[in-house]
Amino acid sequence: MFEPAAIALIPLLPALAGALTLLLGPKILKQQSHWPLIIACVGSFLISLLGIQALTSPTLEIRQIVYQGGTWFATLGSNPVSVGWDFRLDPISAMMVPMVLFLATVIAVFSIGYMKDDPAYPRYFGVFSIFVAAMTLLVLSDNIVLLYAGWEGVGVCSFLLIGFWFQKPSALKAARKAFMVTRIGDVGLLLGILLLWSGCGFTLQIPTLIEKAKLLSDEYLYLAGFLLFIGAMGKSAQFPLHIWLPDAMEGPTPVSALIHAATMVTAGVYLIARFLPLLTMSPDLLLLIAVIGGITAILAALIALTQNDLKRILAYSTMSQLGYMFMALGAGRSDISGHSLVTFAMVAAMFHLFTHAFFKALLFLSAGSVMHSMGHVIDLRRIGGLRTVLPFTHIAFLSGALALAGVLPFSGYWSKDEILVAIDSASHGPNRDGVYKILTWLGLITAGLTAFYTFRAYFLAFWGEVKIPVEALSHGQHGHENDHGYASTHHEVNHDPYGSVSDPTKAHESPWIMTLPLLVLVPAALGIGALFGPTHRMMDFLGSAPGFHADHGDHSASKWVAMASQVFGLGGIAVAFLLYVAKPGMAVSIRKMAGSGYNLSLNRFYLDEILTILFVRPLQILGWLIQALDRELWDRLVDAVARIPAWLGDKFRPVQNGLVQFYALAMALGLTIFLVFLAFGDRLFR
Amino acid sequence: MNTDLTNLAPSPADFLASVSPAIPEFFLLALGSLVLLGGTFRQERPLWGWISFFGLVTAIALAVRPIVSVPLDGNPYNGPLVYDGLSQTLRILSFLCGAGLVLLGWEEGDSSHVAERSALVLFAAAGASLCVAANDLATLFLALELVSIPSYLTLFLARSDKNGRESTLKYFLLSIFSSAMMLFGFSYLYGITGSIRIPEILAVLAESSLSPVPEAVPAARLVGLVMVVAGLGFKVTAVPFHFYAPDVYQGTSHFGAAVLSTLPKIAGFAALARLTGLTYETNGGVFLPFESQPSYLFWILASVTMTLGNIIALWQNNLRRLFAYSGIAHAGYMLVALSVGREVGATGALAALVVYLWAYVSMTLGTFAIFIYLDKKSKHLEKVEHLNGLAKTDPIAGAILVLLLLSLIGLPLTAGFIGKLALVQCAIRRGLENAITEAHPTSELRLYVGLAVLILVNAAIGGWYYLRIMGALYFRKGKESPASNRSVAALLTGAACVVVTIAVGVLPALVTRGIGEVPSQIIKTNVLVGESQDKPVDNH
Amino acid sequence: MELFAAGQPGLFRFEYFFALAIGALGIYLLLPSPRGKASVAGSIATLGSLGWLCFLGLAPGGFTIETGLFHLFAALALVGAVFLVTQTNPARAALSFVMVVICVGGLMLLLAAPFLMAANMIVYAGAIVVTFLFVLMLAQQDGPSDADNRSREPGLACFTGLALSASLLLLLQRDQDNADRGLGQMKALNAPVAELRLKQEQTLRREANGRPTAPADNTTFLGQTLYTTLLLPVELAGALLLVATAGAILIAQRRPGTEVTP
Amino acid sequence: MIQIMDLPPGLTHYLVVGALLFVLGLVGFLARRNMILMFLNAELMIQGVALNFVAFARHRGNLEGQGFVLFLLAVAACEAAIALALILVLYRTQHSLDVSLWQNLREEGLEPILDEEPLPLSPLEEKSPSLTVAGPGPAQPEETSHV
Repeated sequence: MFEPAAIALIPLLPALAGALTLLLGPKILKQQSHWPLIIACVGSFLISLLGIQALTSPTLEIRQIVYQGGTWFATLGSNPVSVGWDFRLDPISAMMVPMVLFLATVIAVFSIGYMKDDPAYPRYFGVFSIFVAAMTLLVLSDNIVLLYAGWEGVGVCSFLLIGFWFQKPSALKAARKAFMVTRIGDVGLLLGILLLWSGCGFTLQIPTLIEKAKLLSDEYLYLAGFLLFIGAMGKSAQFPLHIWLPDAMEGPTPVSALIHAATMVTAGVYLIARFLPLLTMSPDLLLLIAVIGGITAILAALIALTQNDLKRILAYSTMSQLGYMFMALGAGRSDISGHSLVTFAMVAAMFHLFTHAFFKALLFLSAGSVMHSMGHVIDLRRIGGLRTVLPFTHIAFLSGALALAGVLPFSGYWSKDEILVAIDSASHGPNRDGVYKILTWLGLITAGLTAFYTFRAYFLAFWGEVKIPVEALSHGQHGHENDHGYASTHHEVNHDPYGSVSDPTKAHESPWIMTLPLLVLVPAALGIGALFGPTHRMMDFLGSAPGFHADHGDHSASKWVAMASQVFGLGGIAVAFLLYVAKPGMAVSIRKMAGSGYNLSLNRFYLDEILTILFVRPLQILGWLIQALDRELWDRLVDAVARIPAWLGDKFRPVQNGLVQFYALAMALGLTIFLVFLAFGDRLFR
Repeated sequence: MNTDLTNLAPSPADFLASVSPAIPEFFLLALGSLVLLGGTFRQERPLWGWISFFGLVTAIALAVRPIVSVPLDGNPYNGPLVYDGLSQTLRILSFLCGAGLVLLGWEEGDSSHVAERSALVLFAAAGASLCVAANDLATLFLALELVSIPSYLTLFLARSDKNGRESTLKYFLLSIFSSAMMLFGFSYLYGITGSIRIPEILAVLAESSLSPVPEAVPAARLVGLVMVVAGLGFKVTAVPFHFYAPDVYQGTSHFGAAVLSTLPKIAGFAALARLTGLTYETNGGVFLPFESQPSYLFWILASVTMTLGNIIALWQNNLRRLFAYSGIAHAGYMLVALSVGREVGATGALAALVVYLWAYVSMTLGTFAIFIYLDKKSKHLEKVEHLNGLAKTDPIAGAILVLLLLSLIGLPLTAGFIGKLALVQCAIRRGLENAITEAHPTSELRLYVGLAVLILVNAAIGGWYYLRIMGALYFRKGKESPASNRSVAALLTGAACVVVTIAVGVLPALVTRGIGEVPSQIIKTNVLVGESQDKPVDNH
Repeated sequence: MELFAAGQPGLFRFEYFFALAIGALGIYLLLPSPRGKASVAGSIATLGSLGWLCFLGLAPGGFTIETGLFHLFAALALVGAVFLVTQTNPARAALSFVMVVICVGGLMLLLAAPFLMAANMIVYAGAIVVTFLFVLMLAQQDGPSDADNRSREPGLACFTGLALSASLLLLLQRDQDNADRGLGQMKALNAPVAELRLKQEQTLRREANGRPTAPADNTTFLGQTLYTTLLLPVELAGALLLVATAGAILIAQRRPGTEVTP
Repeated sequence: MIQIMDLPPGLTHYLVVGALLFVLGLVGFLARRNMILMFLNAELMIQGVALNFVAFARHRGNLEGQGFVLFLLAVAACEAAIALALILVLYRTQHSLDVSLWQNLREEGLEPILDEEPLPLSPLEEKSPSLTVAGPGPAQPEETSHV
């Protein structure tokens, strides 16, 4: 029998591990600081598996296990509010938690190798543990205030980890930017929470809230839901609030893998999915969510086309995929027959979240492995042909890329397919189906672009002639971070950008402690989609969440999009292959592949030219343009808005001129104004 | 109406019952006098420091577990002091704060005035604590002065250079100016209601505001209200009565700033809470001390104060000046509680105020404690840059400071978060409650939901400059200075403040216990208004 | 009680505002300024405004001794206050403060508070002002200094004063009007001496054997209040005096090595 | 005895005098630059308050207001003692009672506020009534605010 109190242990164990590591780390644990984290993660992981087992037991009537662990705080008064340490395990959280813990464990193991010799080793693992605690708290909490606590907690840990190499000014700037931008979202979230709370009879339990929210007026619901969505936008880097995510890549790569790909950024999706039954009551809001998701998906994909920084490509791809998930969530309305798509949309989004977490973590870790071996160089112009140098990493990256591109039997295909089906089904809804139609096509185009830029990165890094940057050799394989490592990463521009050698014998594959996690993730990234998707296991499991119902509705009318996405995806891969593999050694490689007497070389030549002129060049120009707009205009605009308070403050400073009597005058004037306002305000202002 | 003189004054038994819980304060006053006297004979750091510290510890113990308790027959609000939940929690806060300040004053400055410094903290802590419990205007006034006068002296002792003098002068002059304003307000409050006892004043005002004739409400009450708010606004640094704070903090030492930013604010907010009637459920449970104008006044004060404090803080480079503005911004948040108080029910707003006050005091005191500790180490800590690389050179102090900054930003599991959450929640509740009950809901709804948004926006702006400090802790290498004479006491105070911050953040019920509970049944105020007085008395 | 007797109730009578405005202008002119102060014009304006206010305050009910004394003390107090505000020579200003204190004492006497009159005069005129005169003697042996010939923002200060006094008077007038119409609490304020006082007088003015006590009942009552209702504040005032004394000594001590050269 | 209160100097008369004293003190506090005069002006404000209290006490027929005035006196004495000592110390530092000399603490980057307008050259100020033996002091331009 599963004791409900054990749920509370899931966040508690990593929290304790974090406290332990931070306290004892610098003096006692030192380079062994990873142990508490790993033990805690494994422990929590096992508990969560037990929880799932209990959750799926047939004796359970409602698929949820709730644990109420006492009051956190309570206020008094006419409408008392009491916030408790309430945890709930239901299918949605039961899917998220083991995923988070599994990835955290794998990434922690990877970090042992990656962060080796870092002077702040204990701090890294301490904050990492706290992050895991906060993330699981976020997912498991039963009331929205606790959820918010977890939400802010992951934000802080993200801040600390992005700025982990604080000696780099760019890292510090990125950390601050991430914190401030997501905080804008947090303001929205908190307000939304409070509005919901006060509108729904002052309850904080999420299911009760959703239940009671049905009585709210449309405007109220729209406002509250919109504020929640702003919170999700900030955390999940959706269109207007996305500017922090690319910069967040300043942090150590395992951090990017865990936080900025697999877990924290998906918190927004999780939040919206949780509240989806509530949000479906406002179709306008759903449309907004879908549109924002669509815009983000295509924008990020376009920008990713032009990037040369491997990690940034992955970051933009994360943004794009998150946009996908929001698109799916936005499709949770009724279709033409009045059949509600809520469950279908939620499952599609969460399923993609699930598969994406695995393959994106794998991609990031592979990128980390590349960086590790290449002396922290990830500029695609300076590396190349690594498939022989880093064989394991190559396999890992290829698996991740296949999954991300959505090639048929692999994970990404199944979940992306569901999303596209969901959107297309929504486009047969009662109204506004035009928008959803456009979104379906946006999704398809994005799928093609995704495949293209993923494989562009893959081909550039692993194919072609062998290029190894000098840093990889001068620093050797290990110890690149002993006391200086930060400099090598952020002053890349100071080196000759194309400075590289082509002696593959000098570079080595990463140590086993890093490749092992990669290889563990490979089957997960490739097969997990097929395991859950076509078998409807995901639908059965998630659909049984309270507030949802398993939906095996017939969506065969939308099956065409699955084929279409396959076409787009494979097309993207093919173009990337042609452009980045075939072209350089065109004659040799193509002939080798074709093998026949067919005059491929000429033919290929035309194809290449046509593709370049018709698609690739315009797309790349578009990508550059969007990126320029994004970085130069939007970024600056945000900066300018951020500068308004300071500007205002400067205007008020001269009053503080140092003269006592001036201060007294201001006091007396203030007093008089208040008096006049109170005494005659009703006559003056009405 | 009372015609009996003896009825006006509490009976001796009630008087004793009302005053007997104040034994800790009397003890502190006596101890303060002793230390002051003893300081003329010996000036030894450990001696007077320990005596004062243990005096405060004893006071806390006495406050938590009173040794004398005189049973109260009559009205608990009849005596000069009232000991309800609010007094209890805030007096413990004052004493704790005083204990921290004694530890900080321990090694601050030259050794020749250590006894005086400790004694002044004792007096000020007792004053703040009495202020929290004061039930009549005279006691309140004297208790406030008991905070102010030691503050002048502390400022004077804190630094003897030109800037120190200037800050003493500024604080002194503006303080007497503001207290003159406050007294003018007191005189009107007394005059309108005929009593200096706060519950009676409120009861009369409440009753008159229920009058069907709008003219029947004396207009002069507004003079009383505005003047009192102006005078107390000075103590709590509400804009536009805040101007002294940045200059004075900058000119004095870290210790002086720590004293100024804590005890007067506790006293000021407690006095405001009492005078606006947050603590008294008068009129048979109907909570109606004033009409809506005061809450709009506080609305304006709160919004202007928090915004101005935050936006000017963005420009500050001097640490104490920065924290002066930060204190102004936090005062703005706390004023929100006073603005929403009337509608939300006293206890909700009051609890929010108390939690935030605890949070604010522990965060600020802790921050200054770390500054004192570092100052002691490197002898030079004025600018934000001087904190550079602290995380590396002194990880413990750095960690404490980071935690305090997180609380100042208002992140969950810290007291700063709970306080802000409670305030925002109160504001929203007020807006919505009126939206349901009032005929013209929109303006109220907009006003108070707007206020909630403003708090959150301000918290975001505030995050910016706290993050700047956090950046300084990590950014670049600081100059490693030889650790000369570390002040362990200051470091311990900082750590204790972190503990309090987190304890309040995790279990705010610790400090809100008993708030809003009236010591006895509903109070029947012996009000001096009513028909009997409206009738002209024509005996002759 | 008819300070605002004439005119419509509830309306601000502009005479008062004009009188105050002229007074503010007068004080502005009288305040020290580098251009020299317009003493004659300022004095005329201030006195005129004062006279106007007194005239407006005169009741139609006729002139009694008390009215005369009230107007005398009030006018002298205000003149003294104006002197304090505008005198260039600080010593003279301090002396005019003594005049204010004495006149306020007179008003207190009219309000049946003889003990406070004495206390007020002793504390202010006898202690505070005299010690400050000493400081002035020590500090400014050469007479008024440069700073005394300048004022800080006189215009804004006078404007603030005008606005504040106008709104205070306006509010008082509003209450008075309402009271005259029989509305509101201020009626209670203007009520004749309350029953309580009668009772006090009846019970306390005689000894046990029925003989009247000494005429200083005000002091008796005050003492009784101080030792019943206000006992705690009295104790606190004691503590405060101790702190202040110690503090003054602390400040005045010349500490070695702390003097800063300007 | 009681009738007297029905005659003209009613409560409002006293309140007006109190308010005017208060406002005059406030104006003086704002305008005068001599620290001692500022303090005395603050005391003038308190005199207005005291008058209010006594007037209200009279009309309310209870003595709490009068008691309050006693505390006002006590606190005024405390503050006077401190003001005295403080002003002396400050005078020793700057050799002037001008409060505007103390404006060193202000927002960074702001210029100090100096007296630009020169004083008239003929200091025909009469000597103080009884305090000084020396003649009138010459104008001392070097004493203007030069922070």
